[in-house]
Amino acid sequence: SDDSETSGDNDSNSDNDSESNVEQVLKIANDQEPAGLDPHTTPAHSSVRVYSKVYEGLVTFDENMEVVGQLAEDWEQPDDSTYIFNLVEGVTFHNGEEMTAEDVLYSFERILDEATASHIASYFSDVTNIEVMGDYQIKFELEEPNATFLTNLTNSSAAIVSQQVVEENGDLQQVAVGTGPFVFEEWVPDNSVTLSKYEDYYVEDVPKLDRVEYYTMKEESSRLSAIRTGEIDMTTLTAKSSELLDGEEEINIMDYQSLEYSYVGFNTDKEPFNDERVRQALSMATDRESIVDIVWDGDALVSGPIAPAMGDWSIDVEQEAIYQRNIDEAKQLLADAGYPDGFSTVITTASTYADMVDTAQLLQQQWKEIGVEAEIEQIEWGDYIDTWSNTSADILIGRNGSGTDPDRAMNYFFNTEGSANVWNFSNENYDEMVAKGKRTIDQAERKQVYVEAQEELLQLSPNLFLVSPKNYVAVRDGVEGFTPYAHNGEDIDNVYKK
Amino acid sequence: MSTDHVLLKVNNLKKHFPQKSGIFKKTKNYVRAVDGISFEIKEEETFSLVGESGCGKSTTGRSILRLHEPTSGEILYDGQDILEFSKGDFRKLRKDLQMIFQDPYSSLNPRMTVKKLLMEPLLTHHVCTKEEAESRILDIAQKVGLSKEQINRHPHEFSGGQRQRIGIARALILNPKVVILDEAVSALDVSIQAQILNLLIDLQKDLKLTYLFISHDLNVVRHVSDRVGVMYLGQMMEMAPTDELYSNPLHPYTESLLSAIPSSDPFKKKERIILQGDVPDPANPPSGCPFRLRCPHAHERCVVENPKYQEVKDDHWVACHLYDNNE
Amino acid sequence: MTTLLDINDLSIDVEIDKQTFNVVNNLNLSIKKKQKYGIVGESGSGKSLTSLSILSLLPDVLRVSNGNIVLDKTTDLTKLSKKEMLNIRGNEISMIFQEPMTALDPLFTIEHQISEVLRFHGRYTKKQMQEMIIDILDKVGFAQPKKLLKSYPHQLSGGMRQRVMIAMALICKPKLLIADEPTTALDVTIQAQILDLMNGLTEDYDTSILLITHDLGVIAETCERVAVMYAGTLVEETTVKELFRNPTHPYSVGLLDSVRSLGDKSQKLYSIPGNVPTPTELNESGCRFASRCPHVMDICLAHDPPLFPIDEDHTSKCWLYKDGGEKE
Amino acid sequence: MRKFLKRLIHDKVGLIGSVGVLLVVIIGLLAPIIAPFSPEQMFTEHTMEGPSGQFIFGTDEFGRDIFSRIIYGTQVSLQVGLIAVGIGATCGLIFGLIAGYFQGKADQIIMRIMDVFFAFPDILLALTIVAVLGPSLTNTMVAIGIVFTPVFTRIVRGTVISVKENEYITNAVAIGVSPINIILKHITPNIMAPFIVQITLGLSGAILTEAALSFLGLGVQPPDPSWGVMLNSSRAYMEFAPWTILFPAGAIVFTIFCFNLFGDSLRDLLDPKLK
Amino acid sequence: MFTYIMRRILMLFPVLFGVSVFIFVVMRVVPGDVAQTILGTDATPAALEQLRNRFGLNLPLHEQYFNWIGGVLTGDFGESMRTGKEVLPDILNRFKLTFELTMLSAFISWIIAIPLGIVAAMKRNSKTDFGVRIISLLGVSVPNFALATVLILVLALAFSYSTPVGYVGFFENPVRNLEIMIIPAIVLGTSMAGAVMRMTRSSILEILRQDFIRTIRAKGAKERIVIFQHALKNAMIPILTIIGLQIGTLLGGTVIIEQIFSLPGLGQLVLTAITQRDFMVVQGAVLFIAFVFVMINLLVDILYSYLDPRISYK
Ligand SMILES: Nc1ncnc2c1ncn2[C@@H]1O[C@H](COP(=O)(O)OP(=O)(O)OP(=O)(O)O)[C@@H](O)[C@H]1O
Ligand SMILES: Nc1ncnc2c1ncn2[C@@H]1O[C@H](COP(=O)(O)OP(=O)(O)OP(=O)(O)O)[C@@H](O)[C@H]1O
Ligand SMILES: [Mg+2]
Ligand SMILES: [Mg+2]
Repeated sequence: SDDSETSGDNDSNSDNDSESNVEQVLKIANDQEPAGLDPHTTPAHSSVRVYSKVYEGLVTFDENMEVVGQLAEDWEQPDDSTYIFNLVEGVTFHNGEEMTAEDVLYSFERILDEATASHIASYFSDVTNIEVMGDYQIKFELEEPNATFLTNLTNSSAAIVSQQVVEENGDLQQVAVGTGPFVFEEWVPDNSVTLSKYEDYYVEDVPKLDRVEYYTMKEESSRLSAIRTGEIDMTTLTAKSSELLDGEEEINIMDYQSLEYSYVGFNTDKEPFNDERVRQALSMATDRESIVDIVWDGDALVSGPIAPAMGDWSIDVEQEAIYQRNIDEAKQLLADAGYPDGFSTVITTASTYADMVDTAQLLQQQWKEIGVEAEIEQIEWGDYIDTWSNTSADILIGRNGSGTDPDRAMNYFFNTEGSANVWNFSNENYDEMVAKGKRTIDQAERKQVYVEAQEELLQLSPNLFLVSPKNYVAVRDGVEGFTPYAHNGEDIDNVYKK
Repeated sequence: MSTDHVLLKVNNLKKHFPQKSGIFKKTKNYVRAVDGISFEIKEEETFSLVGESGCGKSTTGRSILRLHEPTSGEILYDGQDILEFSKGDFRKLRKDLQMIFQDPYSSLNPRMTVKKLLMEPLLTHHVCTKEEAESRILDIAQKVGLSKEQINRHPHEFSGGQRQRIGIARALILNPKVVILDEAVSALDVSIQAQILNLLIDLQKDLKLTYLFISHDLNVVRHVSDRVGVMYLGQMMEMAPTDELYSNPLHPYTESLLSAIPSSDPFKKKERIILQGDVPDPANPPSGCPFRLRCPHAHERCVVENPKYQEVKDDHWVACHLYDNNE
Repeated sequence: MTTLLDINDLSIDVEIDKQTFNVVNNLNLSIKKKQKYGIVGESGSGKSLTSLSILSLLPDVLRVSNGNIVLDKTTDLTKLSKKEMLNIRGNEISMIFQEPMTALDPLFTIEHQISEVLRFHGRYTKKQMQEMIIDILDKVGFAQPKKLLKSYPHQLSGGMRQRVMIAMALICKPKLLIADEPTTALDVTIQAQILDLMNGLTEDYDTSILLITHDLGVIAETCERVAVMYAGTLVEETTVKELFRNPTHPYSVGLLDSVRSLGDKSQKLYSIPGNVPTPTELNESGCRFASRCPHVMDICLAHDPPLFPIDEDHTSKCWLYKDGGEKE
Repeated sequence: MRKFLKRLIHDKVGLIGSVGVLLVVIIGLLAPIIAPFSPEQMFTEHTMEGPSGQFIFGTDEFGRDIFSRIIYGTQVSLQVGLIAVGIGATCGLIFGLIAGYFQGKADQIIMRIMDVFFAFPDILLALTIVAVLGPSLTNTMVAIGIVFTPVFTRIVRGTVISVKENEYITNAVAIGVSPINIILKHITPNIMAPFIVQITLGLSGAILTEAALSFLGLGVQPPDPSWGVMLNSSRAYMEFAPWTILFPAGAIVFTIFCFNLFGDSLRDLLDPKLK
Repeated sequence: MFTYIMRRILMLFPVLFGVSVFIFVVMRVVPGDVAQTILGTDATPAALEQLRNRFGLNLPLHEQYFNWIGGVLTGDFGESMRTGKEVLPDILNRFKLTFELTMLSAFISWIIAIPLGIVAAMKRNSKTDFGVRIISLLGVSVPNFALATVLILVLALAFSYSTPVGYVGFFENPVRNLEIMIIPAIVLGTSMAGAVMRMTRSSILEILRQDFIRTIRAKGAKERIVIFQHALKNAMIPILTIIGLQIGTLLGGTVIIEQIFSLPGLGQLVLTAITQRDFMVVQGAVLFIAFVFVMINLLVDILYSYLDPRISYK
């Protein structure tokens, strides 16, 4: 079978084996099926991982999470709220057509068009004008200075698409024609997506692979067995499964801290959660370490609203008083708030994710100690999303991506007007802080704003921020050049097989 | 034995079962199970219906009790047409019209004790209080020869003959006037059959019952009945007082029927008329006389014309072209 | 006349819930060539079991516990291997059953079912078989046998099916035809037809008949010799005429009385009191009829009587005839 | 009844089944007495420990005693089974009696509706119902109950039609017993045999369906210790903590096996044709 | 016969109409909003409204229903709200897999179950019979997802084998296709086999008690002929009934197995569509499955009449 061949190759002629001998085909197993391929309307990670290989944006992050150019060679800022991008010349879409400033303009018009119903339209809602200044030059004008603009542009959904392709196909759900290193070949629903090398890619020697095959394998045990037998080369795994593979010689486990964190969200309009003392009490009744140990097998970091993987932006929450488990004080807070005997409530969570269900079960036990009797209600994903957006649950357990700019984590989720503030949370002081953060261009100053905002947020506790897990990728021997980063866990541009 | 009062009169009774087919349940054809028969039964008389399997004897009996709704015709009980009654009203009348069934095994609910089985008719018709019921049950049980201990048992603990006694008790406990016995002894062994027949005859005398006795056993029929009707393919072929019928059968069918009875005497080998062929399907009866396909005397007229059912002698009725001239 | 089949001391036991009961006890009878032999008795007296045991067709729970069944004075049927028995069935001895409605496989054509007998017992070409089948169907009185070949059992009436059964039973010209209540389920006129047919055909084929029935009239019309069975035992054995003229065993007497009294309206019907005991109710020792016998004596309760000869052609299993001959 | 028990005991297979069923029921009833711990109690020092003297079936990822959870799970599973089958059987009985006894229009309407449900694949039907009602112990039971209704209706209707053929029903009509009493006193007791058999088989079906729904995340809600939930949540640990899956799976297989054995031999015993 | 089939097909309509109304109503009652699930947490209300309008979700219910069912009647099952793909081709494509899986499992179950059932019936109450009964009961007692998971693990650890990834259709590459399908089919087949085995055993026993079997024996038939020609053919009718039911149930019941073995079948399609509230796909697929289910019942009925001359449809 396949696997004995590959492993045999590896053992016998390890170093002098040239690349040409090995089929440059990478097989990756994923736990979710892409929901669609339109970068402008499909936020699902399972889709992003595919279309981000096919499409590119104006700018991107480098390894250090610094914004660097991608389709934009460079950019200049005549003033704080104007950006002029100079595009790379000679870039072609996979259909052969050249990519120009007109395409950039079209892409952003499409994003901002209400008819598109793009999920990232709000990222660029403060763009007042876009102007093509030449075939390879384009200008963006903003309402006011916005520190997040460039970061927002790095989002995979801010992809440059071809007007012609959109018009030919109506939408981009089933097709993908971009400027990226890989060409979309085929999507067999619920089974696989195949990409192939774009021979005319404008960066030399990229990509190294001839073909990438993504397989949807929802069952962890199937992925596990497939990576063991060499049916696939790479897959994401849970912490628990990655432990199982530790001993396997031909499999390397790579991990990286994710940008996600788990949280407990409260409907802050509703009793008893409209009293911040209650929320604080619950925070103090929560043993985050044991969540790390039991739910994530020890491989997670206690997190605030900005995940630790965001580096300097995040504060060290471990020392915060409100993160220290203190049953007595929690009880005292409850008593102050008028619940000396605790109360009963319902924790809602999504049945789709085991870690959420597990977290709920732990919290249920932990909160019992301060007299809070919680029932768990698991709902299925479609229902969950609905519950989330309608704030129809009192307590919701979930996971958030803290994004790549602190503005998302702070402003978007908790500003009174924030589009993802489903918690009915409102605090004027806090709103001012995050507004300031968005406007402040100076990095050091901006950081200080967010440190204060985070501390404020922890005190207000509209959510209890729990832990930020690690992500794991299992890779078989022979796959070279793969390094996952928090902001780009699946970069395969430079991957090849040996 | 019988009085002259006509207790039950059946006039031109027809029962056609629709033969439904297909899923739209369109009625394609009718089984003419009973196709226009008339007879009357006098009080305290035993009238028997004989004939081959499928000729419509049971259907006649069941139609009288409205266990099937007849297609047309009249059924007069004591002068009133019972088909005019509403279902609910007729249920009350059922007290007077009872039935004893052929199969002593399947006609008693296996999950009820004898006592419950006997109690049910009393309670249904509210004829007496519970205490009275007890004594009536004991009374009837004793009449049919069941002991006091036995009435707390379930039917499966009894032999066939005993079960038939339970069935009889159940039918008679309401003091009915007319009892329809549909093959009431056919399923029993000869000597048990004799016990039951004796019982039935005794009870008839005691309780002044009127019997409609349905059977294909001509020996038994001869023994119990006052008058006999011979049916063939849903029609009455011949009707006469018992002795007249057995000694002087007029219809060729009756003749062959009687000759086919195995005689229980090896010394008297009688001449037998062996009929050819089988009873036709009542869904597709032959034209003309229903018997013509098997009749040794069939002629052209029989093909085209169904013979009239007429009284050829005193109280001797027959439907056959052979007797057309005997006006 | 030479003997065709000898049943010697046949006993059959049944096992119910791990307990063994005797259902046929020390039965002896012998059928001569070309003879028409009848067995009568009430329901449950063991008639069917006796006939089934001849061809080893007893259901699993039942087995022959004693005695043997000898065909042609040479072959002990109870000792035959399964394979040898297959050769006897349908070939040397064939059998027809009470219920014509259920005795044929509903899924196969009449031709197939009759031709099976030929295929099991000989080598014929298709054409030969078809000819033979048409021939026998013609003999059993079908006007258009060719049309019948492709019909299925459900398209035939009870009488027709029974005739098919007879055709099937006779097609291999067996030495013995066992007919277990062949007409009980049929109407009188059809019964007359079938009995007539059996009588005629077996004569043509030199086949002996073992006719089982509970109807004394049928015996009287068809058979030469008769055995009366009661609760698994043979109680009287003689010629048919002798039985009717001079029944000796109180059970036979009772049986005849109840049949004959049917004719007489003025009198009460005669009936033997009580019921045939079920195998579980049988008392071990003593005469099985004792509980219902009008002449019961002490000895009857204590000891089971043997078959006493009444005269050379007549035996009776009753203590009354301990000394042979006349009733006391 | 005594005879029946005697025969049941004679049938070895049936005996095993009945003893097993009895055992499961007793365990369910006495769960609080038998189980050494509360099913929700977490021994955080003892997560994922193999079977030991203290935790005879080992512990799960939260350090809960698997033995206690299985014992309490018996309660949950039996409850799901009984109530789900109760719903299905009751609806099926009512519909089936009406359809079978009155035939005609009522029959047509009821059976067409049942056809609609029948044409719905079981799991999908349960799935949609749970999706509508939201997953919870009660809703799971309701969903499975609805899924089972057509099967019960069909069985009851079929049996009613064949029981109706019996002369004792005609006998009762001839005596003048009203339709209601005929249904209640004559028909219902006589359709019980296949009905009860279907109930025992339905019980095992319900437990399996619950497990399947749990697999899809829609069954009983944690921390309620249903076997399906336990089985599903521990599939990930099968390799390094096999006890977490082995024992719940064993409990399911054992229970369903016993119910099936029991139902099977009940069917043999209650079917007069097989005597 | 032809008219019978035509009439039966006409009879499909009330049932399918019922199914269509039921699933339509259910999908509207389910909490959860397709627009929200598609756009996720970052969507603006305007975008949501836009999407709802596009799918016609703001129309009155009856209009939505008639638009949909009108399309269905002309063969247009609408488009997936999620992917914009046409629903019917997608269903048909998935159905190929599910149907193949179903038939393969059914086939596996028959070759196990029917011979074993016969043997058990022939040796009633023997050790063999006992063994077969136990095995068949175990077969129905093991949840098939548990069996599947165990099988995957055991194959991977003990035999370094896992089913190949990447589904290919049977006609593209039969060998690879079978390699992919065989393990899931075995899992489903074993769980089906139990019921078929029991049914085979009990109906053969039932048939062997019938009078006509005695007649056949009395003709001198070898046991082989009694069992295989006569008993088995007669027993086929109840066996066929249960097989028909099983195939029908499997068509919608392979969800779990499809998910575990990553097979792009109909079950996965529906499951995903349910969780994503992709109404059009759920409605279309459920209606389609119901249609196939009813057709299979029809097929079974027609097969009856081939097997049994007493059953004739006119
Ligand atoms: N409920 C019914 N539906 C349709 N046809 C029926 C029904 N009951 C009886 N028949 C048909 O009516 C005809 C007469 O039947 P019936 O039972 O009255 O005959 P019978 O003389 O009592 O026969 P048997 O001696 O066999 O009892 C038969 O052809 C029978 O098939
Ligand atoms: N399969 C069986 N299992 C147990 N007992 C049986 C079985 N078959 C017959 N018997 C018993 O054996 C006895 C004789 O039965 P058999 O069938 O020979 O009677 P029969 O004389 O043919 O009666 P019938 O006239 O009713 O056919 C009966 O008491 C019956 O209960
Ligand atoms: Mg009748
Ligand atoms: Mg018999």
